[in-house]
Amino acid sequence: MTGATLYGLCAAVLVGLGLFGLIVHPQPLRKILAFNLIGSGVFVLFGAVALRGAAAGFGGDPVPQALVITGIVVAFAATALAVALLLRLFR
Amino acid sequence: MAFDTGLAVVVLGVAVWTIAARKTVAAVAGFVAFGLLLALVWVRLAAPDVALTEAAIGSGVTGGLLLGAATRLRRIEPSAAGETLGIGLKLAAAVLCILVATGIAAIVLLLPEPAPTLAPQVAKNLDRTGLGNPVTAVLMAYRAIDTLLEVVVLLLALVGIWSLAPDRAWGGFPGARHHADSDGLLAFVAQLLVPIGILVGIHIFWVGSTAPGGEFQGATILAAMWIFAVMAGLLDTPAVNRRWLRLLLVIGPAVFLAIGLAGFAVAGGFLAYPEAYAKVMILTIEVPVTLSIAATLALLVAGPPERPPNG
Amino acid sequence: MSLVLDGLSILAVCAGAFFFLAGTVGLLRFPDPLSRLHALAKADNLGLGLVVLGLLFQAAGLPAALKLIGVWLLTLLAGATVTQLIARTVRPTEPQA
Amino acid sequence: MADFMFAATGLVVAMVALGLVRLLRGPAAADRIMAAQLLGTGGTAALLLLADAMRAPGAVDVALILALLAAFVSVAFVNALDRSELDRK
Repeated sequence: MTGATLYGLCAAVLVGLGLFGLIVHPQPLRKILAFNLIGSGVFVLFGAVALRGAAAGFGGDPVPQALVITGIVVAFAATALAVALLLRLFR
Repeated sequence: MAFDTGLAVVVLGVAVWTIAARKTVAAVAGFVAFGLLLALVWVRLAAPDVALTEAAIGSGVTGGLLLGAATRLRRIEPSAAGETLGIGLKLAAAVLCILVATGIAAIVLLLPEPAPTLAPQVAKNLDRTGLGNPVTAVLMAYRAIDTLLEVVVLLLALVGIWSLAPDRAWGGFPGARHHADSDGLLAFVAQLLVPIGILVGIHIFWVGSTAPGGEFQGATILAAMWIFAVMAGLLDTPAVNRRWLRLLLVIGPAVFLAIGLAGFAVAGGFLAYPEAYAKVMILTIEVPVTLSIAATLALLVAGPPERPPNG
Repeated sequence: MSLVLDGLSILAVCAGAFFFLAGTVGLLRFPDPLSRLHALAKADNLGLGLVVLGLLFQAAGLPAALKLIGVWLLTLLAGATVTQLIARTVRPTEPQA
Repeated sequence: MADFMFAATGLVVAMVALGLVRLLRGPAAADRIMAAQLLGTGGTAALLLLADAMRAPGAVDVALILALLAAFVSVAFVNALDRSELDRK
């Protein structure tokens, strides 16, 4: 098994775990955490795909890597908005 | 390989904790640890740029945001705890999640050989951007429209947060005022670390054209240092109706858009750069964009205005 | 020459790893928060310091070496001051007997 | 040499993972912050070792950021505690 496959499988488990937390947890903040876990799983999956695409002297395919950077920042913006909504809801 | 397996097991263990912990604060602490370990995973995946982003945003700033929220929500924790699912529903959810995970795992195992890749195209055109870091080249040249839209998304999220302000605090100061602590310890820590942090942020931004780094990572560090200074009581958050603040927030996207539109005239397409000036134009975009992203990220963490703008 | 340097690296990194081990054991086994803090400070300063020392023997050039030292100095500064902050949160709940 | 560095990285990560037990169990909030601090330092050391093992100098910058933001997170943690103390009063 290669490193890419290993981390790809790890990503699959992360998505499953996050989804479980999202469904089962009653507290909204825990749902936000779980949702971030799903996001991380998807990003790692992208990372594994990028690693498989290593070529031309690069350690990995830079296009999916750049997409992940965009994704992390947008996920943060969504998290911040969700937290603000949550704090407003329970004030 | 043994190292990777061990790392993956630790990452999954911390992820399980984040879901299973009873206390929310403990779960958030677990999530911060998870982000840190993920940074190691990204280094192993030959993606140091992503590792920087994950360490700065995924672990650092998100951790700060969620820790603050968890402490503020502690009071309502018991009231929300009564609505747990029955055991049957939990089992059904577990089965569903195992199915999803298995599906993704199957896809991972069945990925096509040889792996499709865009790396050779990036390598072939890298010289034309004048940049040495392929990831920055993708973000600023080949997929610049994604980056432009991303900056706009950040701004929209901020508008969304500001719109949650109560009427009396409309346009006012975000968050509570932090005062310097009595013995000045926290203020001292901040005075020591914030200038170093600003230097590190500028360094990470600057090396981004040739080495891992770039405007998002640099901006995140700058934002974190600003939040640091606010927490220590060295600064107050600015009222959100200040004109200079609004200008700072939109200058990045505005310059980005202007240069993008200028691309029609000088290079025959939206966000196209004339070859000889590609690097200069990319830097012209990056500097204001970094400032705008830093301000936006910091205000996203600060939250909606809570104190009225005058007094 | 490089064999000597490698040997020195291995020695220093092993010593550093030992301090991380000691720090972790202390964090897990010591009875009260203040002594746990004491164990932590050892891992912070010596563990990382020795690892950095070991890596210095392998550094590619002066800038790389200076950067490594910079990381260590930053951790020292941050560790020393943040430790004070942590100790302050312990004090009110656990008066010194 | 790379093999040795990998082994050392693995050892440090394992130590940090053990320290996590304290992060998760507490009991005092100070214990959690301490474990977070250990995690920051250990993570920094692991990244430096990994940078050498993989010949990836970029990872040194990741270590630098981690050292900085570990302090930031610890301060945010202490700060959140102080806030909740104030709420209680």
